[in-house]
Amino acid sequence: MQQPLTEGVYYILLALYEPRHGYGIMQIVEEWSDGRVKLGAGTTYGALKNLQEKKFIETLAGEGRKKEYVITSLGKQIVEAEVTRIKELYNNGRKIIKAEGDL
Amino acid sequence: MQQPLTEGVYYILLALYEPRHGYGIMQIVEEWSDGRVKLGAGTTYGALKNLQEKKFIETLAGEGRKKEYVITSLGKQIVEAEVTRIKELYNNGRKIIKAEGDL
Amino acid sequence: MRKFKIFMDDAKEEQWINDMASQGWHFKSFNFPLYSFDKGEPAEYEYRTEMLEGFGYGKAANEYLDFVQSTGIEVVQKRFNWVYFRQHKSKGNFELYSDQSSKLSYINRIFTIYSTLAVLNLIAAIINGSVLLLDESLRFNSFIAGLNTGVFIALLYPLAKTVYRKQNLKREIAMYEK
Amino acid sequence: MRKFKIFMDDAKEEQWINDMASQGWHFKSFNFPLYSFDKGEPAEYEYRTEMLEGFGYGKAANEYLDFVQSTGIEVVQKRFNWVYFRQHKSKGNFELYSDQSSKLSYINRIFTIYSTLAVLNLIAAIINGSVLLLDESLRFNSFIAGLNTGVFIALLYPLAKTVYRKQNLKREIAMYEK
Repeated sequence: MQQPLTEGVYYILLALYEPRHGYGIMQIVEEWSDGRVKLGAGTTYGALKNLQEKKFIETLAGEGRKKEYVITSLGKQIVEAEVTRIKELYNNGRKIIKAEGDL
Repeated sequence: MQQPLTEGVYYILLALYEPRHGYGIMQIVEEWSDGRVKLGAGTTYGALKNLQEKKFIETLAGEGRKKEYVITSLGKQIVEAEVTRIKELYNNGRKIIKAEGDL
Repeated sequence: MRKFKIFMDDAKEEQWINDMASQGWHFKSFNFPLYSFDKGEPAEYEYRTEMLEGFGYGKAANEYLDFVQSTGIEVVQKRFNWVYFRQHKSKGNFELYSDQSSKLSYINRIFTIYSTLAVLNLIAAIINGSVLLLDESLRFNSFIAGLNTGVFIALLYPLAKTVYRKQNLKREIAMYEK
Repeated sequence: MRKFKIFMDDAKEEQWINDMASQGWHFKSFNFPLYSFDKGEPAEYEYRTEMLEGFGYGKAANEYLDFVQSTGIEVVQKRFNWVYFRQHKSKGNFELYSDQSSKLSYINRIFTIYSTLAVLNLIAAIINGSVLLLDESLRFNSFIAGLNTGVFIALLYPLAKTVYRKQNLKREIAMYEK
């Protein structure tokens, strides 16, 4: 059973469909969300650690500040299942709100 | 700034666009999510308490087991902002996954 | 049927009651230290135990139990703040808490109770033990110090299990929403 | 400029450093009990303090600090496991932890340290105090018992504040995902 991902983890995984370093992830997520999601450095660091442990992402060559991360195929499966879940939430929400608007 | 709602709280709020009692909420959420989201009785009870405190829902006449809940206009604002947020997540996810599929 | 059994770990007690149920022995009541069972169909019910908030009495506890029962769950026995629930298997999988954050807040409730008891016993053991260091004739303090130490040590096991469950859940919660 | 100041509460210290910064005094270092500031533009920087895991040394701590610095945050001072960070205001709002669950795990880290210190001091105070009850000539124990009791009482304040922050966050986390 797919568990809902937090918003931060979801966006970090999406960002890593291309290899990026930590700061690059924080910047692209802020851009994609139009400034809404500003990941903290501590939060991003902790999430990257967790995602590596779960083998959803892996590191490419590079040391320290230049370390780059990329999503694994297991990570991609998780993201795809999550998009399906989000679609379900979106469709149900739109349906109910729209029905309300018609009254 | 809108904070992401948990899946359970989101579905409980959607369910209360019509007045329902506790068990009615649990049943409709299971139906809408095609059996994926089965809310526990303890979880539902705790969420209803919290949502009442925040004034996102209110109780209608009725005592004990027959107590019915319904969403407030504040609750509706929260749900609408949440649907907007979920749409952003969905669109970004679909875009990235699709780009990947084209490779 | 009656069985003599003492559990230090609430998760193990729940597991054992469900194992008995899968063999057709349905939990009826627990009166320390005896568990009573009724004979029935194997695997007919799923059981869950819960520690209620506070002492398990008052309006809040009644309201909660009423709510749980309104969803088709039976209260088999309630002793102070300790409740045995069951639900017929035909109604599907039975969990009181379906997401990580409500599971965590429930485990925190158990943790608070165990750790308060442990700290109180440790303090009592130290006071009685320290007094003994200087005057060995105090037999009564010796007995109490031993008793407190024993209870403290006995509590370390459920406490360690609870901490372990907390840590696991927290690791999950950092990544998953529920 | 130097200022003499002692804080019992990490949130208040951070607030005070940011208040000084908004008046153009930028925190440079803290060497117990003196804070040093440089004169600069008012409200140029935002400051954050953090308690690192463990003792603040070793590979994990260095890796973390390196990561934080790679995002454009400066380490102003590091003393054991206590770090002062700052970021230029032109880079926008500065938070190390942006969601509720990572904020909670950080607060739990602080709570563990404060509560361990408090329990150790309480136990030491009780042992020394109990010994005193039976033999009042033990001056040294009397001093130590007093010292432990003082430290224990002093720790109750940050501990209570930490518990309060934990409770607030947990209430939020039950409803909001982050």
